[in-house]
Amino acid sequence: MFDKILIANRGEIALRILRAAKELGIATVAVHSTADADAMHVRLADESVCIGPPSARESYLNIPSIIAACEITGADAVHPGYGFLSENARFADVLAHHNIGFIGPKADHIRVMGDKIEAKRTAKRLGIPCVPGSEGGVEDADEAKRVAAEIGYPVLVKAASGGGGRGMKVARTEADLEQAIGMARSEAKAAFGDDAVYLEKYLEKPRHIEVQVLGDGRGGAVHLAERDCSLQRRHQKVWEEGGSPALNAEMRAEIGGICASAMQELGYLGAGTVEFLYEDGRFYFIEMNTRIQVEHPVTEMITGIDLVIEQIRVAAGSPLSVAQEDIRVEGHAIECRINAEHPATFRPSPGLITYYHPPGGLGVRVDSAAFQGYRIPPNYDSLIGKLIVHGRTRNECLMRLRRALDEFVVDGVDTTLPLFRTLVRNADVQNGLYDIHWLEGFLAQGGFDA
Amino acid sequence: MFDKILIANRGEIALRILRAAKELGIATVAVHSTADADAMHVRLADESVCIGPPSARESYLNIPSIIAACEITGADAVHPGYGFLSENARFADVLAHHNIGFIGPKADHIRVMGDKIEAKRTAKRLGIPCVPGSEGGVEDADEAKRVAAEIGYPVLVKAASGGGGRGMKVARTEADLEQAIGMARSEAKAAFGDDAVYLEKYLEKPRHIEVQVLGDGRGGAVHLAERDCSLQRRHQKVWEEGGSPALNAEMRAEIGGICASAMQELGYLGAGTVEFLYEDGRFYFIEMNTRIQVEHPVTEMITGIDLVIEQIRVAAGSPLSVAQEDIRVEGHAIECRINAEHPATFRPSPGLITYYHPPGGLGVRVDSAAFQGYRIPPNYDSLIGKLIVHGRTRNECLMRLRRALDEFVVDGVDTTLPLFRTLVRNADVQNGLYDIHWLEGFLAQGGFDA
Amino acid sequence: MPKQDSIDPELVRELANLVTETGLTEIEVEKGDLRIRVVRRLEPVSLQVAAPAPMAAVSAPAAAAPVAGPAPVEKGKAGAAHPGAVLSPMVGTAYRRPSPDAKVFVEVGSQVAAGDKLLLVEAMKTFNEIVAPRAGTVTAVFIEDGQPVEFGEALLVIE
Amino acid sequence: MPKQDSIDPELVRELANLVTETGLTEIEVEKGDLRIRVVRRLEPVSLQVAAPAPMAAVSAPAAAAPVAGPAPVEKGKAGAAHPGAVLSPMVGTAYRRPSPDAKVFVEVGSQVAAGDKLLLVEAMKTFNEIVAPRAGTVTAVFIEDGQPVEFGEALLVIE
Repeated sequence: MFDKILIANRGEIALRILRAAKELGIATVAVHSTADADAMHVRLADESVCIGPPSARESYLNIPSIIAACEITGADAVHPGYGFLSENARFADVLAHHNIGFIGPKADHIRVMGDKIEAKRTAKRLGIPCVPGSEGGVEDADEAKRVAAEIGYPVLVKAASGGGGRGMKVARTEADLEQAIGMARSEAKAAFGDDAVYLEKYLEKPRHIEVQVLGDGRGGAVHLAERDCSLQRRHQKVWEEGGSPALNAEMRAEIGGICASAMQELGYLGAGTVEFLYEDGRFYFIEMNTRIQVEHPVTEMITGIDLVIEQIRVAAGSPLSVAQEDIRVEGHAIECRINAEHPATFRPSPGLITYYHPPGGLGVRVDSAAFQGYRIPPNYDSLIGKLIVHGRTRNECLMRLRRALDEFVVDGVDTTLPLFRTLVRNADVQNGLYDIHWLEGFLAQGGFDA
Repeated sequence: MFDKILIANRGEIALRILRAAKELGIATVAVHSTADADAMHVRLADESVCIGPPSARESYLNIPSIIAACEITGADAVHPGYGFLSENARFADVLAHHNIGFIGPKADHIRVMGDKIEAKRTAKRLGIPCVPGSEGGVEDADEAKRVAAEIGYPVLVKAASGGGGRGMKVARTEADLEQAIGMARSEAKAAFGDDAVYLEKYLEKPRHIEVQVLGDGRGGAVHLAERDCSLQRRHQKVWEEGGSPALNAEMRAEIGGICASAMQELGYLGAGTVEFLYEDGRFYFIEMNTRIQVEHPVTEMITGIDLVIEQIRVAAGSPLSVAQEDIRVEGHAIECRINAEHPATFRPSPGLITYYHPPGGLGVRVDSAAFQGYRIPPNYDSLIGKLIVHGRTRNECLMRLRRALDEFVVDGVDTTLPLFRTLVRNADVQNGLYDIHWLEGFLAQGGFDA
Repeated sequence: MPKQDSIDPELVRELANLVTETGLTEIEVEKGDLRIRVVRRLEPVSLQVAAPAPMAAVSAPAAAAPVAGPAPVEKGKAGAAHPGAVLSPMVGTAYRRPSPDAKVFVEVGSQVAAGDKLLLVEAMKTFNEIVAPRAGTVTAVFIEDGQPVEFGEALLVIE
Repeated sequence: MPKQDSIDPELVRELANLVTETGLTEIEVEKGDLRIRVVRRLEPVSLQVAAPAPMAAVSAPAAAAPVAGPAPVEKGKAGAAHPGAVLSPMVGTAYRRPSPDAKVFVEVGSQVAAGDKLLLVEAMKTFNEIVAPRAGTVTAVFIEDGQPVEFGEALLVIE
């Protein structure tokens, strides 16, 4: 096992990693920018090293500084958290070169999953369901019709060289198809100088469902059920829960089993998340995140398994502490991301927290690096904490979440707490009837007025 | 179900009850003395009523005031918490007379269990193991020897009219017995004018183990395993855990089953605790508490069952939400009672909390009515909160407790936190090797020096 | 249309908004013979921030609370601060008349002698007489007939 | 359309930004008959309460921390407060001599010209020269040979 872990991150995840290390009896080194000198994880760490100015590029993303901090403290492993260097394969290589452990996957797997095309190819090879499409470009309307009939309408015509939504058209019926191809081609030609297009199944109201996996790097791997992260705003997850209100135990076991087998075949090491769009009972691979995720506590609450401790264990060469048959989903959990943002305009609200009182009691967990007197720096993202609530049933969980949200006090800065107090009382949310567009629609219709 | 519950208590248990009511969608009324006008549960309750001056006798123990508060608020049930009126059978009667629900057992069962002799007689009748003894007085040395041989040495010779330790002698062997009886008789004669003595099995190093039960009042009852509360100081529990380090699953099921059957036979209603001394694999009934207990969260953490919600359900005539076969002990939990007391002298330390920051993260629960800026009144007990930690194993739980204790900050008043930081690092505590005398011995030997 | 010697509340409001927006604590403007200074002191010490603002209101059922509104304690306390206030010795329902069709015991302006009945507080079907602790004139009555009162709540003032 | 007695909010905002940028607490400007004063008091106290006293020390393994003791940041900051302090531009190990048996680059009393070598900071096996930003006399040296330094830590003082 490692003797001393350097935490190459900040905020709540740095504190989360510190807690896991302490529970394993491993010493901790906090590295921080000058803006984070007073942060909670810096206060609680056994040692701390200032590695640069507020700019993340010159501190949390500065590989030489982090390596130097390892050298002067004698840390024998680095946990990168999420964001920053967590999915930087070169960082993993540099650490390996310096004989410092990387608490994350093998560098090759980071590379594969970091490349959208390569990731999809790998997923397919491993038997993970992907969005069906034309594979390559479609030459003419006849070929397009044949492919579209195969994958089923609606279909999306996409520019091969495309991006940013340009050269993208939806065809809902065969009658629409020819025109859609024509328009996509012209747009693509104009935008990218290349009129090649291909077809993909179009999902109208998908949910975002992701499967948590853990691998030991030697062919052992398990899944820990799914999280439903459909409540998003501008592709940022806002509310995550597990299990998904859309799945039953059989579906959970099936998609979980597929992901676990894929990870076994891959020889995946550490924690990872296989992300899917889900519609009409079918899963479509989007991407795989090769790191711990913000919403990992949802899974911890329903399985009782500490994912960060498992990450550290397997990175040190120990086996996973659980086999698939030991993993049981108990009850339901919901996470709310508490951001220092105006709850209606989402304008960031850095500044001094003048009063802070988190909720307590049965089934309530708060993962936050905030405290009274903490000044949220304007330099980083606005996540100041996560409220995670567990109940024996989804309904118990929702009622508990409601009372916990009502107890939570953060004064001095705007937070998204009022938005969650509205969401937990919304009938669609209560019934689990939402897709990835629901929250933006709700907000656009003035569903929340702060 | 009830529409509005009046919480006839204060401090952390009042907040605990409020949380349960909110999660059931039931409105809450906080009653409080003038000293508690700023308390957390008063702030969070839907309504509050000041019922008297700081003196508990004139407020929290004042039955007419509490009834009047029910009348003016329209509360249809009262939860008494623990202490105060919780085991006052007359209070239960008065509430019944006013057609107000009492969230607690039937008045008769409170009465029976409130009378030591009656309680023991009832326990025996219900098949609960009691301390073996001579039943009545022993006439002469021969009878004493016969009885002692039956129950096994050491035996305790006790004055029939005794109390306060007078007229009490231990006989470790038959050779000691005659002299012990003689001395006990003389002391008893001198102290109480009655030289009648009886014999009881003497326990040298017992543990305090208690079984949590729940009954529906109609013959349905379950047990929720045990808690080990052996770490005590002056008969005050300090550290409670479940399951007991001394029991295995079989022993747990056996003593639990005995208690559940007894409660079924009794037709017990609500939450209760059957308390035992435990030595050399045998249980000896001490008493039964007919209320929720301070340490109930230990049981909630290992079973996932909200005991206060169950209390409310059955008091309203609903069935228990769980059957015995649904109740599974998962992992291990420990509770530390955080008192506003000097950790070495135990001198109470009321006053202003100038900084308060509870720990968070996986498996950590804080039940506390404290907050920054709260002034602990000098009028009541010194319990300001409970830290309850859960882990998959006792070792994981201990490591987690250690890091949680290190995160907990309460400034402005003395607390017992430093004592717990020492206890969690003590080898005997880590090994579970303690009895009801351990903590006092540890303190007497200067094991903790604040 | 500001008169020569009037002040413009809008201007003060604008400065107040600017104080908030800019996070300043003070703005002073002088132009000609006009001088305006707006100040907002920050909480001097964190301790007074001590009162968390629980969000119970959000979840509170709409049912009107029979006790006196959102801040019964404050109300009672405020009245209680008056040196001549007569406080309720118990929680219960206060009545100003001996029976529904009788006259009130006292009203504002009544002269009372020590021991005169002022009102009744009913608790557990028992009517408790509240009598004047001293002679004087009733200068304020805080409660209405049949109103619930808390312990220590100010009922009326005798001066 | 500013009225006679209106004020320009933009001007106030600009002054507020200047207060922030310059770290001042008060700016007063006067021009003709216009006078504007903006003030921002810092939070007077709450920050001092702000520091929870984590008990990490209790659990910290006895292993001596290779970085400089219990409060490296404070130390660096304290030294950094000196106007002539030369700060470490990176985290690493500081060396006062080019090789183990060589003389130190500078010591207290040394006269240096701008560009003179002061020390080396090694990170990832690379030695980075720290040179004098200006001419002067070395009046203090805060670090020892081979000592780990943080970003922004004061290395020495040139006056």
